[in-house]
Amino acid sequence: MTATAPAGVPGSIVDPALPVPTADEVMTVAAARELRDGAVCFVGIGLPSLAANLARRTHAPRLVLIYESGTIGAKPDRPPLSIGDGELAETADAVVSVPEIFAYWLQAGRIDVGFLSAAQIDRFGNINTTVIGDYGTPRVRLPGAGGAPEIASSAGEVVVVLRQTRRAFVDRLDFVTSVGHLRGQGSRAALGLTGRGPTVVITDLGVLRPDPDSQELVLCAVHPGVDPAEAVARTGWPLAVAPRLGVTSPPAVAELAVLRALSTRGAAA
Amino acid sequence: MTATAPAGVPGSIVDPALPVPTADEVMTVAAARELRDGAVCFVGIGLPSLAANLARRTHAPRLVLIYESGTIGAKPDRPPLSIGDGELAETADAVVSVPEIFAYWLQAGRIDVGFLSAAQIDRFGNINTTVIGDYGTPRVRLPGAGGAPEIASSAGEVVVVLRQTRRAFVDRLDFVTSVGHLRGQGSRAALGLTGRGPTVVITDLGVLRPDPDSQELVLCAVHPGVDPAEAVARTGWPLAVAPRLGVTSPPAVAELAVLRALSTRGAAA
Amino acid sequence: MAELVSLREAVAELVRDGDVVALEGFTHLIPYAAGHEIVRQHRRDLTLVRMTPDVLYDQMIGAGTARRLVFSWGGNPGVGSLHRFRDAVEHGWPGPLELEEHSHAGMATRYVAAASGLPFGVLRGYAGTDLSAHTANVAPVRCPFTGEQLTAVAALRLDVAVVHAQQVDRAGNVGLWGISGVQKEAVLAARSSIVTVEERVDALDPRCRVVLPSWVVSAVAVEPGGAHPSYAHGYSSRDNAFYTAWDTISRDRTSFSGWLRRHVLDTGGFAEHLRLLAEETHRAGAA
Amino acid sequence: MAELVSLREAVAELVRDGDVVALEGFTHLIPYAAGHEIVRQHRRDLTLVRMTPDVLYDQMIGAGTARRLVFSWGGNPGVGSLHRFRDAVEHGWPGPLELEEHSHAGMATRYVAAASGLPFGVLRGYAGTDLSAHTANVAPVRCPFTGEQLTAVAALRLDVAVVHAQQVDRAGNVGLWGISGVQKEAVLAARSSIVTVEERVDALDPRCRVVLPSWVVSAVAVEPGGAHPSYAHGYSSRDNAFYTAWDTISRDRTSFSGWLRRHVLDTGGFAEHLRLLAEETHRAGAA
Repeated sequence: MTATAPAGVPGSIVDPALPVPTADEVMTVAAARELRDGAVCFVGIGLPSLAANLARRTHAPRLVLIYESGTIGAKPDRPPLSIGDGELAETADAVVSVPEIFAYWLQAGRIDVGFLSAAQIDRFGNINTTVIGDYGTPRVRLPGAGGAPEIASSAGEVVVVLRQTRRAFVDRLDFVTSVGHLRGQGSRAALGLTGRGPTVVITDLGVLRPDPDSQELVLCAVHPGVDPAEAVARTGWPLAVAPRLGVTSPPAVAELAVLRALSTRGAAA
Repeated sequence: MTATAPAGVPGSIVDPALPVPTADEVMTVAAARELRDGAVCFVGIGLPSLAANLARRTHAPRLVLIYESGTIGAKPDRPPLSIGDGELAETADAVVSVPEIFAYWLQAGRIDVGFLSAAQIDRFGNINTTVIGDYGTPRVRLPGAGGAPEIASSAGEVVVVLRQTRRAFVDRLDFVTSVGHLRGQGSRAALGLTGRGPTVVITDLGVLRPDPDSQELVLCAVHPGVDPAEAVARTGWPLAVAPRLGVTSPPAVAELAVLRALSTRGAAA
Repeated sequence: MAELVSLREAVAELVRDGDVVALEGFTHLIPYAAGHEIVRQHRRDLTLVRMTPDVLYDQMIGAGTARRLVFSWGGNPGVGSLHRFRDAVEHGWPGPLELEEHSHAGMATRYVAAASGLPFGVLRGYAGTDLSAHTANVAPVRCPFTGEQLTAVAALRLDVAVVHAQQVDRAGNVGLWGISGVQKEAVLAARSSIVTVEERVDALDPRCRVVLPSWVVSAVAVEPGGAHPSYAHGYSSRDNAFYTAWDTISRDRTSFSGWLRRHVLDTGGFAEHLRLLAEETHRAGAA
Repeated sequence: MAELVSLREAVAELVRDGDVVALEGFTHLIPYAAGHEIVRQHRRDLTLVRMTPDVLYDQMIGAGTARRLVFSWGGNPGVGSLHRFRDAVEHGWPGPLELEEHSHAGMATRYVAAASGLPFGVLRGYAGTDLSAHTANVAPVRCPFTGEQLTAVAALRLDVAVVHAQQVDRAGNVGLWGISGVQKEAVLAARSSIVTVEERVDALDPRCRVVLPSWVVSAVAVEPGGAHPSYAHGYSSRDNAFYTAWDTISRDRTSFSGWLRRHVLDTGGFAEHLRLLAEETHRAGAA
């Protein structure tokens, strides 16, 4: 399945009253579309949270949002700045402790979709959020693992959202923080991880999915107006491109309107 | 230390308006006196609960009562019939889940005194509450372990309360449900248990304490009017008697009055 | 997603002969209505699981629903023995009952492991006791950091968990407060779950300490008083007199069987049983 | 038994140079006042522990209190990097900072193990990552029942746990509600604990989801607003503007040092810092 506008959303006609969507907006909308209604979604802060909240306000009103702060079924009016904003607790169906959210909910396999971002990603969807450079003497010290390693291993599937650049899409990670498809060829399954791993990587250029056999990421679709050569150029390994490359549907008017309203509310917070 | 009336309780003069204490009452009062003020006490139902509530209303107003139903700091007005009566939750400082009460509170060593009863006890204070007879074809099926094994292993010390009979004080347990001093001679410590085990056994006849070296129970005191020979006769092993046998102080007027008020309220429940 | 159904439908659909079923509740919130419905629908060969099997399990064992009992303490709290449980274990009536027994801490750890998606849990326990000799679900495990030996217990996974709670909201979320036992862990340890509640409300009471989101519950049935003679904090009190009376009712096979027929098998549901009980109490009072 | 004392006394008595100290809080209820007091009293060589070191730990690291950091995610949530943390790790300013890092699930499991009196905890985690190569506190462990390989993490024991809560009652019991993080586990994993609270009340609010009985808390200090710029549910809102402003304040060593002197070292307490902040905001608004 490539990312297309969900049924019922009126096509791809962009409202002339709305500015042309930015690449980040196209990416966020494409990510939101990956979430089916009723799914239970473990959400990180930033783009994942924005996309999940967009999905909940468009095609997936019954999407269950879980934040690692222990809020289950949060229904924030605006995208939270942090994963522990008060509104998450106020609107949640249940608030549980942090040990419980990881043990009873994530580890036990109750999460359908984990939503992650990354500083570096490799061809098998493995993720680095720890350091750029050597671990002992890093060029850039990143925030670290957070909830990502167990989201990556235990969520039913993982959606990764990040901008496509040669600095991010690297031949070799400086540090493996969270496991995607490891070294491919079924090596993830051999590790005994309970979730299926990354099923899609959404970027500002297009949509990548793991090859069913090798698990190497393949460019399956580009966003409207994107040259696949640009995606290849912005990838630090020889990026495979699907023989029948798709084009994602541009953000629908309704999607973009909701996204912009959310972004404005988030920025005003 | 033998069981004597706590300082401040007016002596041993029994109020003529109160009937003479029964053997059970003497036992309960003696058990209550083992609890120092401010101690954190894990309480089983029945005699232990009655004794703990008596202590809280006499010399130990700051005694913290914990029931295995997850109620911490319960202050029941009457002794509960079950360990999960509503009044325990209503009067508790905190109500936690059953897994938490065993892991965070008992296992972690936060309990000063565990209060147990038994169907059978042996010379080392090991306890049987599982079966009389063979395990596969029992003569009497008893309720089983409940919280006792971990109270016995993890509480700072254990107070055992039970009536002294040859059926209960046996040479050999039919089943070891909860460990006291195992086979004595330091064998409990070798097992790695974190608590010190039974420090006293209170019966309707007197007070038994483990010998410091062998850990075999020794009759240290008898209740007023009890012939030590009777205690020996009602014990299924050759009961050691302390060379300087004490006599417990009889229940004070105040103790007995409170105990009877508690018993009446409990019976009326 | 929790469906709001009748208790009859819930049991008919979710409880199968031979299932591993826990009707949990720690003195508080014991799901009597659901247990009676399982008896009324003549389920057989169940493995019944519970930390504190009390009068409800005595009734279910006496009725012949169980082949096996996994438990840690079986008694009538504050009253004495469970006569039907003892009769089954000591004399095989109405059929033999296999036992697997643990300590409370062991059972709680087993539920937590299952709720956490782990194959085992670790505790300080069982050492020196005879308990581990009679079950394959207890084993030593060594700490890889300190070398210390501890005890592992196998995760306790259920086919069906049954619990009683105070409330369900319009979205199907279940809320309970007061003594909460291991009910959450039991529901999360099970493939499917049935919850009976005192009432359906627009919004859960803010006192709710445990909330089970709609999507982890299979079926919810409104059964006011469905925990009697246990209680629902804020709705009812424990009927201690019934627990005491049970000692007499259950002591004898004939008396028990008559009671079971009159109060469970010949009734259309738990509400009818509660009406009968009220009438009997009224008659006893008038006599 | 919790003693009601000033925060100054609590820190003076309970926090020693070289201690392993966690100031916990998951976005909500972060104990800023206590952290500032530790800086003000010039504690050194601390091992700071926290799942989510954020701006407070950036301040403490920049102030030179820490020798070592045990953590799982260090950032300014929704804003970006922690510049003082990065400066310490990348350039050793104001001194080198040893790191021990885990995943959130690993840290939570380590706290739970310590709170439970176990030497280790078990989880599904770390497999395939580079995390376990850099710490001795992660090791494989095999399920004795299924043979499956899982991950053990060492218990995370603390010298001192510091948390902020909404209320303390007259008996010294501490209550909190809203997002509760790992605060209970941190307190129960520690030899001693300091709790700051918004206010002292006759009876805890019934919304309190976590209650710490008086006898597991060493010291309680009333510090209204003591979680700012974090928040206390029901008392204050998160000051997102401060978190954003911190990015500029902390980017540069000089600017940071000036802020630290003005707002922490040269103040008599947290209330003075809050007054200064209010004045600065007012001036910025007027400018």
